[in-house]
Amino acid sequence: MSDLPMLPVRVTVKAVVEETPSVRTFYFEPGIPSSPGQFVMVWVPGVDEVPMALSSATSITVQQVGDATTAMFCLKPGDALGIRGPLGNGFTVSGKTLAIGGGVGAAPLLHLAVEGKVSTFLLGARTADELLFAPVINASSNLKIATDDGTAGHHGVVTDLMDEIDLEAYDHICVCGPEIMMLKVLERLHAAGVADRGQFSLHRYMKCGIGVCGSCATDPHGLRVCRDGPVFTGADLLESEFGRYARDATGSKVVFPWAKKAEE
Amino acid sequence: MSDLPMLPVRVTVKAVVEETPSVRTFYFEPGIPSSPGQFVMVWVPGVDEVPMALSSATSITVQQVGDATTAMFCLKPGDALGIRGPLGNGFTVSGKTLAIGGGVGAAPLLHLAVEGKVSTFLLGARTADELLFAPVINASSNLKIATDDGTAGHHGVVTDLMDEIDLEAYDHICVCGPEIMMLKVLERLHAAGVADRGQFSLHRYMKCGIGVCGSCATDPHGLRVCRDGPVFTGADLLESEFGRYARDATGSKVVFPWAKKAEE
Amino acid sequence: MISLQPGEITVGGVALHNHLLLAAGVLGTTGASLRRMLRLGAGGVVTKSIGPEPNPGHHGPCLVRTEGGLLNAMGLPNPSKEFVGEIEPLKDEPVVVSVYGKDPEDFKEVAGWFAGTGTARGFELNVSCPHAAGYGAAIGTDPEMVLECTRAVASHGLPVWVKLTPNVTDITTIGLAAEKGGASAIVAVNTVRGMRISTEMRRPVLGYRSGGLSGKAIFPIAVKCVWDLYEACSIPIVGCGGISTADDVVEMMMAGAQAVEVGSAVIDEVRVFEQIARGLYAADGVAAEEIVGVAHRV
Amino acid sequence: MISLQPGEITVGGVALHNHLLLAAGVLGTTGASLRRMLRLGAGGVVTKSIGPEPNPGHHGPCLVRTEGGLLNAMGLPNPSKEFVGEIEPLKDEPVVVSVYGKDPEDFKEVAGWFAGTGTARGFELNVSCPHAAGYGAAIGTDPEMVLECTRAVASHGLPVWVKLTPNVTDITTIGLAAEKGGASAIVAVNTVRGMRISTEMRRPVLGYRSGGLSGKAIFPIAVKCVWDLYEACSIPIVGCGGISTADDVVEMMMAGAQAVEVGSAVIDEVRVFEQIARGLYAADGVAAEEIVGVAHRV
Ligand SMILES: Cc1cc2nc3c(=O)[nH]c(=O)nc-3n(C[C@H](O)[C@H](O)[C@H](O)COP(=O)(O)OP(=O)(O)OC[C@H]3O[C@@H](n4cnc5c(N)ncnc54)[C@H](O)[C@@H]3O)c2cc1C
Ligand SMILES: Cc1cc2nc3c(=O)[nH]c(=O)nc-3n(C[C@H](O)[C@H](O)[C@H](O)COP(=O)(O)OP(=O)(O)OC[C@H]3O[C@@H](n4cnc5c(N)ncnc54)[C@H](O)[C@@H]3O)c2cc1C
Ligand SMILES: Cc1cc2nc3c(=O)[nH]c(=O)nc-3n(C[C@H](O)[C@H](O)[C@H](O)COP(=O)(O)O)c2cc1C
Ligand SMILES: Cc1cc2nc3c(=O)[nH]c(=O)nc-3n(C[C@H](O)[C@H](O)[C@H](O)COP(=O)(O)O)c2cc1C
Ligand code: FES
Ligand code: FES
Repeated sequence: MSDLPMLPVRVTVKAVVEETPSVRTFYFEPGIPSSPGQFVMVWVPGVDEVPMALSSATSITVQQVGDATTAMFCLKPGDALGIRGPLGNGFTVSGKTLAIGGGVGAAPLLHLAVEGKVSTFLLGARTADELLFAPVINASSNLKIATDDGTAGHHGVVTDLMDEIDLEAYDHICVCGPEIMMLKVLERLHAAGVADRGQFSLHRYMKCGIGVCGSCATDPHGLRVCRDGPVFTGADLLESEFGRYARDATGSKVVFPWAKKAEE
Repeated sequence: MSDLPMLPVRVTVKAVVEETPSVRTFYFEPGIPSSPGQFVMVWVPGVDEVPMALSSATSITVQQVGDATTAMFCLKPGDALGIRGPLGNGFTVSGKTLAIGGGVGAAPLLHLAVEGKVSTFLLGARTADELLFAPVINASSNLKIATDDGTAGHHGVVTDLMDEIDLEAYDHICVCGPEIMMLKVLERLHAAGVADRGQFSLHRYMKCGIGVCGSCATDPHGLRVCRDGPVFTGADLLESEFGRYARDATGSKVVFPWAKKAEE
Repeated sequence: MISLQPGEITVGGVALHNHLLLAAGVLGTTGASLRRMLRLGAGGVVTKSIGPEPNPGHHGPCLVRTEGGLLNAMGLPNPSKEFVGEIEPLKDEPVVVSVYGKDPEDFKEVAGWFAGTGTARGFELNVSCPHAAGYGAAIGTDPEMVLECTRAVASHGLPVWVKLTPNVTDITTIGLAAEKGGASAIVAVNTVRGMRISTEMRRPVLGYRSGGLSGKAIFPIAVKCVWDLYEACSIPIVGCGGISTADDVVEMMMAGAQAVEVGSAVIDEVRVFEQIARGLYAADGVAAEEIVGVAHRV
Repeated sequence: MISLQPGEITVGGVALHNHLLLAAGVLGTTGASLRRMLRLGAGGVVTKSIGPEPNPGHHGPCLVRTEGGLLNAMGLPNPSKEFVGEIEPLKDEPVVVSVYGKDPEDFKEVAGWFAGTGTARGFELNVSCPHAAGYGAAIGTDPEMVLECTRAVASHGLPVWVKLTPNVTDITTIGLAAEKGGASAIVAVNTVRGMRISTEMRRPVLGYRSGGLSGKAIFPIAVKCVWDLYEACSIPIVGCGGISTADDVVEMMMAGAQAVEVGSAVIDEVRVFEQIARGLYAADGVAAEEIVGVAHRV
């Protein structure tokens, strides 16, 4: 455990970049030596501590959804955050890698792409304005875009882009995005018989971030997203709770809307 | 502090050797990797814990003087003791070394001699029966003996033997024995201008043995015999409490009988 | 090193696969997590403490590592009654349900959900959590309250373990109250009151400000509590606090514990139960009775 | 890291060279040892606790290292009245004399020896040692007794610091009693009750069986006690327990301490005061007032 963080370390916000109307990247110092896919617990003093992927060793990219993220949106350069990390296992890649990102899920994949480890990157968003990091990703990998409304790239969802891809040609397929999107990707990988090449970065409710409290335990094997993940292989996720339900802060199951019928 | 011992380690008595009517050597296992002059705190369960020099890595040589040592004298092979150690600094020698030992003070010097580090060994006792380790010492160094009653070697005290010795010829002069004897040795070294070559192993009341409680602190510099010693150079001891008084378990000064007049 | 005989045992009325239970609140929020710990060698598991209403717990940070320990203020997050379904698949396993509440009625009600469905082999009363105003230690420092809560839950007819806080002047008064209330065992101890401040942020690091210290740092404190309770009480004691090795288990037993709970040590290794068991059990080991409390008899 | 202004200060009526005192009972049994610690950078020293009669203390083992801490049951060895002569040569130094006894009369008598000779700048009342039957914590768990002992010693007209035990249900009740009795400061905390058993020997490892835990392991416990006392009391607080770095000092101050005592950390390095001071003080540092209790004001 000696490599697990102790008290949060104070970092100073150096720059805030408005990526889209609801997503901002916060650059901070000092950086957190880490590998792509690892995350940190971000302490917003007086508010809460929440998990965030590192979009680089010196940044997190945040979508505003509630209390803590709204408080972060008030941060200016010079303000402080507490960081515990790096945490979790990150992506393990070698050879040829396909990345598939949707929404703010592009953050950990950006980290991977910037390190030159992504051959092809499928990036999705609702609309052109919400596409994250497209220019930067384009500089280091073969970028393909999809938007729901067709304002950029393919008109449709990011999984559509997989039609043009020879999945067999990739050693690793790294995926992060809304759970419904990741579920669709997993279904395609499974159908193509390459679920084991998929590396999916999961979001689950986290409290301790270091594998003790059990908040992030998943069914049916009790694997902890914070410590045994957040990256799991597609094979691990088949026949798991993935795509069906998650848990809230109380530990109660929250069934995803699209899965409601099946669970009843 | 990571090299300081934690809880006592249990050792098993393997053999008990009656060296003299009032001194026994207890051989135990496992041994305590150590250098000559280091000591251990010996826990006699239900009685007390007392400091003892290691007469070898696997033995202590004990004079019966009170509760704990009397309890030790009841120990048989197979019995257990608790050991915290090795503790303290031990002797630091190189080149040519003279050892001067009196009574049970021969114990740490034996450890040194057996390692082949003593050229000349002056050994004293009250009477021939109480000479410790003479055959063993004789095998590894040039042994000279003195007894108060003349039953062996020179008839007189061990310091008399120093008359025949060219102190200047020795790089180190290691001394252990009754404080009165060590005081006489120090006076001679001082007179000869070689007090700094003297290494004296002191006995003082010890409780913690690891430099925290202060029981063994000496005047006037507050040096701790357990941690800064037990071996001090003759130069360190000049103008100290050495040879004048020590302290008991309460921390009260106990003036040595021979020093009583001077202290009043 | 002393070894123990392997095999099933019964402690405080609960049958267990071995002497090592998972402590409450550690990897115990879901049925699957509890099952994982059983598969990884726990002889029994204590669930996250369940209360009368669903509770999201305190704001973060909820848990930080400190020198030789963990400091947490989770704030008793739990899904309340929904948890019954969570552990239904574990009906055949040694599951002790940890319960909390603000008064004897709360305790009785919550325990009743489980007693009624056969999902609990016994209950552990959390009257000792140091970071939940009005709950936990707020109750566990009052002998009369402890007695009443114990009695209320005991009325369900299942074994009741009462888990004590070390944050009292004299833990034996609380242990005796539990005994008088009909407890089958005492669990000692819950976390020790503690706090850390981030000097960089100039504020307490936990969202709740103060919390409870666990892990190796508190092991000597827990041993002393077990020792004192063994001297004062006659019901079995389950030792808890800072245990991470087979030798720690033996030490707790010599202080008077018949079994132990292990929590924070999962941070080093989720397979801690297997690890401990490997060092603790041997076919030619002694019966636990031979060492329980033995340090009192010298 | 925050730095403090160097220089003389006054805390609880006692003038000190800096914010770092040597804690009672650690390298404090002789005048020479106390002087050494002052020379090595202590801003003030607290003596070994002195009682009404010479006391050899408990049988050994008296002190063992444990995970992140020390466990001791010295048993208050001290030479009693003879100690006056011991510290006479330190008359010009910031020496606080620690005193213990079984009742207010004992406390008053012992303090009187020092008050009469000008050898004490102030007194620290040890009503908190956990391993001395009838003394220490036996008194410090009773608010009325603490009040009376404080009042008795305060009658000598010198500052009185009262050192508290963390081994109570609510430390603020004892802090308030000290304040009411006329204390100039509260020292928090003494050691935490603890025990270790040698599994090899099948018996408690300390001669006295149980003892007090100190060192890094108890730092979060001490911070919490200081925090609670700062909320409840108005007299200055001196923090003690597990402090070993400049950052620990700042943390204690943010919890509410105006100065600190350092004990067990001498085991790592007898020059610990110099080490801490090197990290703590800077010419452009802030005044301590700017950080004392600051973590309460967020
Ligand atoms: C490993 C991991 C990596 C993540 N990376 C990113 C990222 O790079 N960018 C990003 O914008 N978001 C990321 N998230 C999601 C992010 O943690 C939540 O959006 C954030 O916690 C919301 O906090 P809030 O207080 O603003 O929302 P709240 O008002 O508290 O709740 C809104 C929703 O956010 C989620 N949430 C709240 N608290 C937590 C928590 N402690 N743990 C997990 N989810 C929580 C829940 O689904 C909740 O319903 C990540 C989550 C995980 C587990
Ligand atoms: C570094 C060191 C090395 C020593 N090496 C040896 C050795 O090799 N062989 C040997 O026989 N003796 C040695 N001694 C002395 C030995 O520690 C005492 O003889 C022993 O402690 C006596 O214990 P007791 O209970 O039998 O005596 P007690 O009845 O307790 O007292 C008798 C006398 O023994 C001394 N003594 C008692 N307890 C202690 C204590 N905790 N620390 C120091 N002195 C104490 C005191 O002078 C006391 O007056 C050494 C002492 C020190 C400090
Ligand atoms: C993250 C965490 C959550 C805990 N939750 C509970 C709880 O819900 N109920 C309870 O009785 N004890 C709870 N505890 C206390 C533990 O069960 C245990 O008593 C304590 O941690 C000491 O044991 P350990 O040192 O082995 O962890 C919790 C401890 C931790 C670290
Ligand atoms: C060996 C030892 C002896 C002690 N003796 C005393 C004492 O005589 N009086 C007292 O008030 N506290 C005594 N204490 C407690 C310390 O003064 C201090 O309160 C405690 O050790 C916590 O601080 P630390 O962690 O910095 O050591 C002693 C502690 C130790 C380790
Ligand atoms: S968040 Fe606590 S175990 Fe994962
Ligand atoms: S015996 Fe404790 S300091 Fe030497």
